[in-house]
Amino acid sequence: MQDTDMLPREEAVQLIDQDGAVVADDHYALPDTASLLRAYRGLVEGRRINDQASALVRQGRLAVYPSSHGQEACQIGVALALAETDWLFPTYRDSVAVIARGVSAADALVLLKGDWHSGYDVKTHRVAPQATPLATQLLHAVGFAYAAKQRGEDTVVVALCGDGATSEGDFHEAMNFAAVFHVPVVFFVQNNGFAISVPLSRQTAAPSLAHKAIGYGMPGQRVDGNDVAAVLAVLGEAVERARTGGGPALIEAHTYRMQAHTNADDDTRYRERAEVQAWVARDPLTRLRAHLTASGVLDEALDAEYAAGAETIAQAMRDALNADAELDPEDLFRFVTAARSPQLEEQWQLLRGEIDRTPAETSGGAR
Amino acid sequence: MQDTDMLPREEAVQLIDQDGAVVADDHYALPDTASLLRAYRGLVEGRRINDQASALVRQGRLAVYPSSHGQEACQIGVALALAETDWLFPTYRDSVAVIARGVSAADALVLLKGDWHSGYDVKTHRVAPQATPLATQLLHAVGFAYAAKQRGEDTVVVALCGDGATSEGDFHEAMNFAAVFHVPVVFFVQNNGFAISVPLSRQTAAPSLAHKAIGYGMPGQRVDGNDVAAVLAVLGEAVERARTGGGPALIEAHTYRMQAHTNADDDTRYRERAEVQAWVARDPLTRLRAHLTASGVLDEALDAEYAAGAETIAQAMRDALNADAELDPEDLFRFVTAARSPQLEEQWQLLRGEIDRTPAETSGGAR
Amino acid sequence: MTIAEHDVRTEASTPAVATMSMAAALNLALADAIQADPEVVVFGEDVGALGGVFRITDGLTARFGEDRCFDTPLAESGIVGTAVGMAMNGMRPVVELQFDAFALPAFEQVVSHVAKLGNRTRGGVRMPLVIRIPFGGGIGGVEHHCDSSEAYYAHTPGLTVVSPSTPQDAYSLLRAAIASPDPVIFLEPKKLYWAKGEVDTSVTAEIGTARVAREGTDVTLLAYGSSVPLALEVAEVAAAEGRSVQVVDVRSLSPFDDETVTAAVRSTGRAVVIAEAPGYVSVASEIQARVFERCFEYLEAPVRRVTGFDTPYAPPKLEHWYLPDVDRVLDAIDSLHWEDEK
Amino acid sequence: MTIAEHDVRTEASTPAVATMSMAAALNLALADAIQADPEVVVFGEDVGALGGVFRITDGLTARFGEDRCFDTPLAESGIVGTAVGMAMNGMRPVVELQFDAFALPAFEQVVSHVAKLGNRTRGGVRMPLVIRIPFGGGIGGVEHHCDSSEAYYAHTPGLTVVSPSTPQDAYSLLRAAIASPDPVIFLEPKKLYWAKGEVDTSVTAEIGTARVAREGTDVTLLAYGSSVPLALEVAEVAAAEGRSVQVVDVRSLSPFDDETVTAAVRSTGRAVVIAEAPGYVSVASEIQARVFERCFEYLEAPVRRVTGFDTPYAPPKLEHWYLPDVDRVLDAIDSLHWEDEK
Ligand SMILES: Cc1ncc(C[n+]2csc(CCOP(=O)(O)OP(=O)(O)O)c2C)c(N)n1
Ligand SMILES: Cc1ncc(C[n+]2csc(CCOP(=O)(O)OP(=O)(O)O)c2C)c(N)n1
Ligand SMILES: [Mg+2]
Ligand SMILES: [Mg+2]
Repeated sequence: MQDTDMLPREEAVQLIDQDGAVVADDHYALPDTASLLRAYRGLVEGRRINDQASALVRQGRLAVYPSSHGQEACQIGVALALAETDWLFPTYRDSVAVIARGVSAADALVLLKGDWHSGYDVKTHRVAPQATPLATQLLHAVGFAYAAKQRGEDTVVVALCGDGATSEGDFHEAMNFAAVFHVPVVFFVQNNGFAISVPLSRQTAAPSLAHKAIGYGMPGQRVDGNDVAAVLAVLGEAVERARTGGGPALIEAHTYRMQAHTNADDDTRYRERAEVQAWVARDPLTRLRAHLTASGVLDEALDAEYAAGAETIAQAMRDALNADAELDPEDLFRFVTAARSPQLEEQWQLLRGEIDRTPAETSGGAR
Repeated sequence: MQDTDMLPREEAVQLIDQDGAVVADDHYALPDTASLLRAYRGLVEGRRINDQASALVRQGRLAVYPSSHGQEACQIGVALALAETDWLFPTYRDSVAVIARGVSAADALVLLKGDWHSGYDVKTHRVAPQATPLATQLLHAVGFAYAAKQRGEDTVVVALCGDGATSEGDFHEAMNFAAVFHVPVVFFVQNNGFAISVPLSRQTAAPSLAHKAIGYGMPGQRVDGNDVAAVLAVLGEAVERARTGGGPALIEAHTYRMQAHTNADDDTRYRERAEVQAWVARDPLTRLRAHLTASGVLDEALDAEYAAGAETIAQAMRDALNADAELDPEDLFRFVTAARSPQLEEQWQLLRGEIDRTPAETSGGAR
Repeated sequence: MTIAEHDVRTEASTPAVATMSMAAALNLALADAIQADPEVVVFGEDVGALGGVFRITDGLTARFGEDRCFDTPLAESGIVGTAVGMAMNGMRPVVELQFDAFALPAFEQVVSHVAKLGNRTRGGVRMPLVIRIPFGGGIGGVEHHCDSSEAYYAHTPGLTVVSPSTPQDAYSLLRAAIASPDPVIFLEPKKLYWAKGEVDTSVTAEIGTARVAREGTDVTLLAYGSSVPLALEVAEVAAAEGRSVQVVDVRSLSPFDDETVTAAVRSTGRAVVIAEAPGYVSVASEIQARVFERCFEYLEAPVRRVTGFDTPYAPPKLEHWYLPDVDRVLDAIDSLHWEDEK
Repeated sequence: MTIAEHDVRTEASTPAVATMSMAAALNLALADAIQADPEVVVFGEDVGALGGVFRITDGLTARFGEDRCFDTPLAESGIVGTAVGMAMNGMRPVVELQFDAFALPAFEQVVSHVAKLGNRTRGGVRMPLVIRIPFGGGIGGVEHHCDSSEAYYAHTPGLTVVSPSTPQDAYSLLRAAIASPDPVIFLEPKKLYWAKGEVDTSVTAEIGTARVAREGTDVTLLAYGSSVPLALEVAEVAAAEGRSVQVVDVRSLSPFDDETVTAAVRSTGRAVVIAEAPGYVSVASEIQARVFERCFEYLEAPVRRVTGFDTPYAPPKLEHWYLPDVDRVLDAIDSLHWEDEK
């Protein structure tokens, strides 16, 4: 590889434009119709999951929800680009990707509901717990991939983070370790223009985030993050290269967070409505719907079928989150270490005594 | 600036080759004779300081000395590239640069002698304390430059670090803050091929360390770090650009640490003697001597004069370090905070009582 | 809700008394400090246009400009490390780190430089910087948003560590912290951000002093931050049961006001320390140990502590079992050998 | 001096008894662990060809190959963060961080992930990793090379923290740490690296247990790491003066062996805690507090502590004034109200 081959293109890769028209590309092929249809279905479901979760926040059933509304092409693209035996290292914003990977919505939302810090079995789904401390999970992904490579497994690990997280030291250390040890990791940055309120111009003065790749000795690429076809193509290539011993890569997806950072945020304080409005036209769902409709593979009946499928997921979310989980306070002490220390046992006995003395009607809820 | 203008050259900039011959360059001009002579004198002194300090370690007068033997062109180049009102942020290995900046050798070596953690007045010399925790000082340099810029001063800050330190998260955060806030800082990396025992190939897979610059949106350049003329030219340009509002830059100097990491290190464990030997021919001193002699500006008399000057510095080092400083144990409590807390006063009284009860003959030394 | 909506903003030049939330008091202290000293700069993540995730810096950028209050790239070591450099060059940075857990990436800078640079340079360089951290739990936050990390800072020589429990102390201690020549870790109990109280901007606070928050004769509760209102609530309940409870707001975790605390505990002969953080190797253990040592001859019973458990902070739905509460403190008080009383 | 020169290397399969330095015992434990379990990997800065700056990993790469012992880029958060990922994927990483102060860049990874991942996943993912840190002072090191940071780790729920004071414990505790399903912070007292003792590789150590290092009846010294030999020296001197001093090597800083410690202090009625770290909010204050609380009725005098001062670690030439020494401990013992003795 020539040095400058590691630099990303001047323009983000786009295969379907915002009106649904195919963009010719001399390197990346448009995914086949079956893949696009599968992706479309994923987008429909992802959008529904986002909107349902936001509604559950308003109803007080979720403590908080960082929505990926507008970023669904990244979320679904990532889930579809991975083989079953691959691993995903997501963040708090990547619930849709986590669910698309097979985790039930109820389990994926345990953290945000407040029942526990993570709610799914990471090994069954090959999805690491959603990380809150920014960029820290990128290193875990590298270590995980290192172990897989040592064992001769062909697992690829995709690590997600946002534009803001690229400023953290751990981003740098993860990129560097990945390149030095040549491990099968793809770093997929969803550049949605903001880190809470802070715009990209305050995160970097670089031509693009993907330009960081050459500084580690890995290829960097930019992709239209609202074009799931392009995401699938670019990510797919990087995943395959990693799988066949080609080492890590950095992909920057240009997208936009259509809603506030979380429900607790007020984005009118830091961005113009006109800017948000401008991104409506670039919506990942509508452009793929236009493309598939024009191609004749999607009709109203099929679209309705997908919508119904999404509604089933939404219904399951409502059911799961409207039910109060039975929580056991002893759980506080169960998992701190493999064996409970005498100190922790003593503390549990203290709490247990208190619980025993608490009138039954209040013992399950807040005191 | 075009994006790719931020990439360094394929080959490090060299203006005088290892035999003393001038290398034509279409961008960088050879510094004038007076500057080269001044640099040569600096190299002679720098080499003498390194060797004297190493001798003082063997004599037990210094606890430890990380020598820059072989790296003197970087050390002297940095000191000469700065205006008096500029600031230097050095590491443990940069004692020669610190001394070349005007700090007395005795003061510069207080840390390594073990009398205190730093021995010079940073404000008088505009030299930050030599930093031990790697890459941390790069951020201080950025903050310092930020404050200078805010005040409208034309101070430039040069921050030093090694190849190993570029792997630290703080390197990344410093580069990024510098670029985003467009502050007058030049990062000067002395790539001497090793971080203690770890070779460059274990630090990075990048085409060069200077290739990291574009990922922050600042220019990167590579220079032959054993060619003081090239160091002066490349660093001089970056310093002037920073001074005139052009923002930060990253310069990677290719050099070699001719001795072990410190006297406590055993470099035979991790590198071949042949490799070390190969670098003798690239010595920064001999090539400049050859060049200046050939140009007729340096003769034996002048060389002897410089050697005598260097010997004076060495003598001052011996005098200073052979004298035992009067140390006051109360100093332990004097500078922790501006005002001494009651707790610290209580602890000092405890120690003071012990000292008062210690037989006079042992109270100054080790118990 | 924005602080501007509270309408409490006051010009620094006019000392004033008003009722306001702790958040508003902190905002006012920052504004007054910016106005009083041209070297004061406020920065961090989201402190500009957004006004901070807790709105403590609300309106500062609009009022004083980007030069005085601004957003940085998302990197905590970067924030603290650049603050160190600015302080070396004469500024007085006041940085916000978003939550306790997100201050951890800056830990090396804090321990190896912020705490030590003054000592390293024999006072040649001072570090007049303030690191503000919204701290503690009790707000139903998810993992990493409710930790209490005062022990890490209080253990580190060279750092001053304070935590207010009232709007008045929030204002006065923050002004004192910004004016201090030394680095101050300023811990803001999130749970109390919206609790209101009177603030007199002419009142100054002295770092290093505790405050007797309630007089009492039977037992002394030693607390700080969000545990102070808890202690006061306990005192009310205990009073109804006929026990006179003294409450001391420790306030300054380092340096520590031994004089006030020792006198208080000697006067009652019994003490309970309350803190949210896990108790093991904590500020609570330190207070317990030093009170034991200094009041040994005066104690009717062992000093007890009521703290968070030695577990990671609980998820929101289990938080109420994790945090010290009135009953747990009352139980601790009950255990203080009252049977020996005549 | 290399460990190979000590010629103490033993095949893991053959239990053996030999006299060796603590450094050699640690090296042997690593070699035996690598041999015993294919998932054990050792990495860090300079641990490969160089064998570590203290030569603890001497010869491991040569003997077992780069796959089992290797150098990483120079980035501590990177080292710990990748170790977390490896542990998630079934490996048992044993990482070396070069000095206490250089472990600080990894603090966020340690606190937010290493300590919490097992809890976060309800035990679904365990973190069987060991972080080795050459720790403490007394070796004339310059700034940042002599700190004692056990308080930071011991305060953090989820971490196991141990420190050996003998070659035997160095061997046995390191093997136990590597075998543990939980993350262990393994603190190696630099000052004791070259002190020799007998090592029996068949002896196992149980994390969480203290060890009575010397019997005595008048007063109990509670110590760990390099303070243990100091305590034993004090006991010798005191014995000559007619005082019988018991010494307990706490060894496991978290979890803590209350049973052994409480029984010991109750048996003598007097106690002094010794540690090098600054005393404020420290492991020493924790021990002092819990001994006070648990032995209150048995104490003849307040429990004292002798620790490092609450200042940055001293420069080499002033180190001898900074560190706890025999006289300072004897003074503390003398203050334990002996006048009340009949
Ligand atoms: C180390 C750390 N610092 C701060 C935070 C608080 N925080 C949570 S999300 C966020 C913004 C992240 O922005 P970005 O990486 O762009 O991701 P996005 O939220 O846009 O998906 C911040 C500052 C955190 N979680 N971790
Ligand atoms: C944060 C941190 N980690 C580890 C060390 C220990 N250490 C001191 S020098 C060194 C190697 C540095 O290599 P490099 O940056 O290339 O500088 P050089 O010594 O070659 O000049 C290491 C690992 C340190 N000082 N700081
Ligand atoms: Mg973002
Ligand atoms: Mg180097």
